[in-house]
Amino acid sequence: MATINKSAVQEMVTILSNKRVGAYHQILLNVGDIVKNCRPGNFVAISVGGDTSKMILRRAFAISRVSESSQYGGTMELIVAPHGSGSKWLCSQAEGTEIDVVAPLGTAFGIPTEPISALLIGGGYGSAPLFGLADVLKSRGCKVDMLLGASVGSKIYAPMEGKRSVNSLKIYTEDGSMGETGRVTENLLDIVRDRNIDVIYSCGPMAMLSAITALVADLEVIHQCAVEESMACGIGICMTCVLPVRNEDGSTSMLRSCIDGPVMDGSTVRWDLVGEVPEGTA
Amino acid sequence: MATINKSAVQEMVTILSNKRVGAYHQILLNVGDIVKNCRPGNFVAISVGGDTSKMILRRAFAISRVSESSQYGGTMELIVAPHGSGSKWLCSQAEGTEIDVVAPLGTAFGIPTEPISALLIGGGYGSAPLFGLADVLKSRGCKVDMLLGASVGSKIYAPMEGKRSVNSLKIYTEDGSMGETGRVTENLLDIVRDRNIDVIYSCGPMAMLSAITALVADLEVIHQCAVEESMACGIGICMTCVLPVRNEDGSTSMLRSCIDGPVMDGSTVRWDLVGEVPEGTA
Amino acid sequence: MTLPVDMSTTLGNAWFPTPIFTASGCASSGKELAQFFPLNQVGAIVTKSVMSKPRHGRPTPRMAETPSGMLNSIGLQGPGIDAFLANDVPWLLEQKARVIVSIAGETVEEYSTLARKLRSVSGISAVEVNISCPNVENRGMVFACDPESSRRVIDGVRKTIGGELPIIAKLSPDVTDLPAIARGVVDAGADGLALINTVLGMVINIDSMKPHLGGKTGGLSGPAIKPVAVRAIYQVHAALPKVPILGMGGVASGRDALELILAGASGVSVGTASFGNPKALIDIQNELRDLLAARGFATMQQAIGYAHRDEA
Amino acid sequence: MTLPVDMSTTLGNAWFPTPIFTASGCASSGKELAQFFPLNQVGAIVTKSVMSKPRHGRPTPRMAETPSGMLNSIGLQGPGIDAFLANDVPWLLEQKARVIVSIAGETVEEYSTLARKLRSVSGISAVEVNISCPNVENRGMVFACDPESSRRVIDGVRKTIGGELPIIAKLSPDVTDLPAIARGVVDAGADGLALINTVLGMVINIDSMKPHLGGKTGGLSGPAIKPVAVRAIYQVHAALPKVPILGMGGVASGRDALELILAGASGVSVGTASFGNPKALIDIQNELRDLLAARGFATMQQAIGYAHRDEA
Ligand SMILES: Cc1cc2nc3c(=O)[nH]c(=O)nc-3n(C[C@H](O)[C@H](O)[C@H](O)COP(=O)(O)OP(=O)(O)OC[C@H]3O[C@@H](n4cnc5c(N)ncnc54)[C@H](O)[C@@H]3O)c2cc1C
Ligand SMILES: Cc1cc2nc3c(=O)[nH]c(=O)nc-3n(C[C@H](O)[C@H](O)[C@H](O)COP(=O)(O)OP(=O)(O)OC[C@H]3O[C@@H](n4cnc5c(N)ncnc54)[C@H](O)[C@@H]3O)c2cc1C
Ligand SMILES: Cc1cc2nc3c(=O)[nH]c(=O)nc-3n(C[C@H](O)[C@H](O)[C@H](O)COP(=O)(O)O)c2cc1C
Ligand SMILES: Cc1cc2nc3c(=O)[nH]c(=O)nc-3n(C[C@H](O)[C@H](O)[C@H](O)COP(=O)(O)O)c2cc1C
Ligand code: FES
Ligand code: FES
Repeated sequence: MATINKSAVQEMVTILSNKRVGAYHQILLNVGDIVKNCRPGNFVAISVGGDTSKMILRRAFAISRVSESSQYGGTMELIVAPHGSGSKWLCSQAEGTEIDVVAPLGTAFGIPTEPISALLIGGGYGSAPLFGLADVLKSRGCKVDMLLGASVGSKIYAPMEGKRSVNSLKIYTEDGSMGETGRVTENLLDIVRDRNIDVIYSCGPMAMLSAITALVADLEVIHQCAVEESMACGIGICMTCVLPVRNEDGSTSMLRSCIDGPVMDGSTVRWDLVGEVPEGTA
Repeated sequence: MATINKSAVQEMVTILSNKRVGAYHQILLNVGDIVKNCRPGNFVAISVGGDTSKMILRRAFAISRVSESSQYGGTMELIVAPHGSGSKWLCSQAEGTEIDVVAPLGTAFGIPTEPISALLIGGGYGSAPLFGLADVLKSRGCKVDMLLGASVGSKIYAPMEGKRSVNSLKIYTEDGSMGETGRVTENLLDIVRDRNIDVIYSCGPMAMLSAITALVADLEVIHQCAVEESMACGIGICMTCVLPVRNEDGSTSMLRSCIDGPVMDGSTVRWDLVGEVPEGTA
Repeated sequence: MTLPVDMSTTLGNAWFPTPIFTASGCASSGKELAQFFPLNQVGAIVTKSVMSKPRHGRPTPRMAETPSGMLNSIGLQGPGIDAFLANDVPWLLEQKARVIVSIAGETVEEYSTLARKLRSVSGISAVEVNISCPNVENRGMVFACDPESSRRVIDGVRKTIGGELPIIAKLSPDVTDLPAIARGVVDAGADGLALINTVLGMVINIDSMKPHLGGKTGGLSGPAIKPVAVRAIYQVHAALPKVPILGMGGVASGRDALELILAGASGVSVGTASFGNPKALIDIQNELRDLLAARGFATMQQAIGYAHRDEA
Repeated sequence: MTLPVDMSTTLGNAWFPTPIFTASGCASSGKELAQFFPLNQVGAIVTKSVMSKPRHGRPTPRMAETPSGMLNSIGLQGPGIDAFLANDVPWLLEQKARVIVSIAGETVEEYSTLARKLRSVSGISAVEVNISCPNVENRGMVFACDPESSRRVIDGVRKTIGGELPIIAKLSPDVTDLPAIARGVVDAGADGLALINTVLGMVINIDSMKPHLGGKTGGLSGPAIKPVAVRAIYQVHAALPKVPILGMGGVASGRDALELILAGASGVSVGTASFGNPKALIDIQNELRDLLAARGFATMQQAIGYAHRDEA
């Protein structure tokens, strides 16, 4: 019956491990059959604070990668930044704790049917879903280059095994503590041209996504970005997470980034109107 | 400077052990020097639910017993019934967890200077502070008899080592699953007369305290009871925990059971007016 | 095992198999929840308030979490009544869900226009009139905050819609005298009352040091406001014992639903709780049934307003 | 290390070294908290509202915990103004605490009587007039819910007390138009406003299936109502930018206090938070100082109403 949230389920799942990795926590969950429906770009929504919590809303996290072959059945990995009280609570949960998840949610990165050249750009924990995506692209014969950026080196998430799935990896930090000094957008145009990039996949802060969109506006390249808006429900029922998106007829709609996103076509997002309301009627 | 809550402090203390005992949890806390000021009858107020809790008020628990000689420095024992979400949370906390306590609070049982005959009456977890009290009375040469009652046997708290400090112990349960069938008030008058009881110390449900007061109203016996009213603050600042108490001049005052109690002289409490408001002005 | 409880309820002449409904604006138009439970298993789907024209709503951020609650400032984003009636209502009826359509307007006239369009739609169970909207003809004062405006809206809807469809007037708690507003809309023809809409609130972002929401103020919902909802329902049920109330505000468990019913609610809408638990309605409904059974109620309706039983 | 911040504030002609005060009814008359911190280290002790006669208050149960909040129904139990002035005020002044005396009455006349008694007391910093009390001369309607009654109370107090002592009128949020009530009491002579008193609520005990509180309804306080407090303060500061506001409602951290200050509060009362944490005032004060320093404020007063800086 359902046409939206089609394969989403709500389940209690167990934390298999919780490790600090730089500024983040790498959290591995035993999610069983849920993995079957997870695609790179999808996210999970997690209840935080336990039974007596004053936090009534779920927190959204990108699915970093899933695996069906592990000894535990299906596992799912999250990369969580301890930001406010909810994510800090999650980061402090021990192995063996049961947590309440709804997954998978949202749109996924489009996977090309031909072996294209892809550039994956991640900002901060935004790199999390890109390694799983790289695996899939690689398996389809794509060329996969990756740019990662963050303010400081500890906020670059680039696991060893992940690096294996990419042809090249370039790291930027604003303070120069890792890789080159600067931002991922620094030499973006050159890279896109030199490497004949067909598709850019990006995930990270909204300002980064917007900057990438602006830089490549005049190129032929496709830009699929995973946006991040405050979400109250994650399943399309509250209308809090909307973004202004240009329709084919030139008008603008406020689309829900939880069900029409998080992965969107960057060129259709009206970045200039984020936080404002389009003129005229919807 | 302080004249009220005189030796109370707020501190983070560690749970040394947490064991199920019948229907209750016996929780041992490492409280350091706090024990020096704890007297039988005092209580502690504990924050529940952790940092992200929707429960904003502390929960009150009688201090069951304290010990200065243990390997950990001062320890304090609580007997906690998993009742609602706060007490259940406390009962589910593991060894090693730090909890936030304010202690000691409230009045203590009056300790006679002469070796009198005392009858200690406990209902349910109300027996908790009576064993510590029995120790003290014993050390002053008093004769200590004890009556414990509860609805069912699993709600009788009567630890082995505790039994050693009493001359006699009689148990009543309403369903007859332990000891005699009935209530602690069953043969109370006979016991008081036969054993020449000078002072009754009681702790348990308000209905029990009220029934005891009524039964002994015409006797010479003193009745010190530890009352239990809903408390928002436990330190005398909110006025939620009041009980109608008869003043010497015959008028009635609404006294705070957290600072003028929990131990009160049963004969001064106007049990008939609990839950009502006295006529006339205060 | 618990005894079977007859969970059915009525609001005006509309019958529902259970008293647990979605809350307007907290279930969109139903499709999104259908993955989590069959929509026909709950009392009714109350759809997001719809206006006569499509609408973008307010700028983001549109939400802020608060202790045991949240603020929202959606600004009634929606497709407009025509698209809504063409797409959403038929789909819901196909699912055999019972449908309560919530309407909102900026003028008394707009409400009447909306009512006229609903009049010809068959299959819907009731109309909820959300009058917690700024009245553009009266300095933006919320209709529900002014007895006269409230009354005029309901009067217009009643006259336009005819006598068939039950009209439920949804009131705001942000008023000095709620029973007076309630009495006014009942006199004007409301068959029932929906209590309560959100409580006006604000969060200031201490980093930007400005109001956090794009719309500055927002509506507070969730468990934080449950005591306000219970009070409002109790007060209004005491004043108007014969008028059915659809209660809402912070219901997140069967215990909460029971509280509202004992206070006087004939039905209970579940809003914010669905954000934290997509199956909240089903869980609440099951827990409520057990609680009623444990208390010896053979029918849910016996529990409505039961907390008033010893009143003078 | 953070830079020193000048934390001082004023309400009318009264000066306070810090903006963190107790809230009336949440610190009794101070003695009980003195074990936890020296009372002179906070801005002021606002004492429990006192009436002209001793009073028993309402029956128990007087409280119910709610999600992130609590209801209370104390009913202004207290010793009466004479005993209070004889025993409590001198003790507080001995501690070098700054004292704001809160008064409450059942008639306009009772407020004036109380003001007359205060007039002769030296050493107190201000009087807070709690007008969230039922007016026995007007069908028990709460003074603060009626513009005319509110105004008359403050007018009476102003005339009786003379021009010296700052008068802070404490308002209820349970009204349709808070700025209008605020304007009325300021016109009548209030030097400042205290916002907000508790929000009217109810809890039904699902075991007894009756209202849980002895007084049936109670006042909702604690973090649950903070968004309502911020909104109220923001609204009133926007309407009356020159009138100092003593803000309160759910403040439990320095961040919360900062939110109220940014919204427009010149001082912040901490109520319910002290029940959970007897040292709450000190913790909040320290955290607030650090937050102000981190944001580059040299004085707390620069932050007052800062969230309004881009308003038209
Ligand atoms: C689709 C999506 C994918 C995400 N993926 C990741 C990820 O892989 N790793 C990661 O560390 N974080 C991710 N985030 C951000 C993460 O959701 C927030 O950091 C988290 O919600 C903050 O909650 P908090 O309680 O710690 O912070 P608080 O600031 O206390 O949260 C208060 C409220 O604001 C919301 N909120 C605050 N910050 C954000 C934010 N940046 N985005 C959305 N909502 C926010 C919270 O959900 C909560 O409702 C993602 C967000 C979205 C929408
Ligand atoms: C002086 C004193 C000593 C006590 N000693 C013990 C003890 O040794 N062992 C023990 O198991 N319990 C004891 N209690 C009772 C204990 O405080 C309550 O069981 C506990 O507060 C319930 O909290 P909850 O969150 O589990 O229940 P909930 O019902 O969810 O609590 C909701 C609110 O009501 C209050 N409340 C509920 N029941 C009681 C109650 N019986 N007494 C006071 N407040 C209540 C809570 O504090 C809380 O604020 C004592 C109470 C008092 C006042
Ligand atoms: C995000 C959101 C959107 C809402 N939109 C509407 C709406 O369109 N129309 C309406 O009448 N009420 C709306 N409400 C109010 C709810 O229907 C409900 O009255 C209120 O949230 C209290 O219930 P709750 O605490 O269960 O959410 C909305 C509430 C929320 C949280
Ligand atoms: C138990 C209790 C008693 C109160 N008594 C009074 C009072 O006597 N006078 C008054 O003006 N406000 C009284 N209040 C209201 C508080 O002063 C304050 O306005 C309100 O609780 C909101 O602040 P908070 O959330 O920090 O508690 C009382 C509040 C509580 C919780
Ligand atoms: S988060 Fe609720 S609609 Fe997207
Ligand atoms: S519990 Fe607050 S005064 Fe006793």
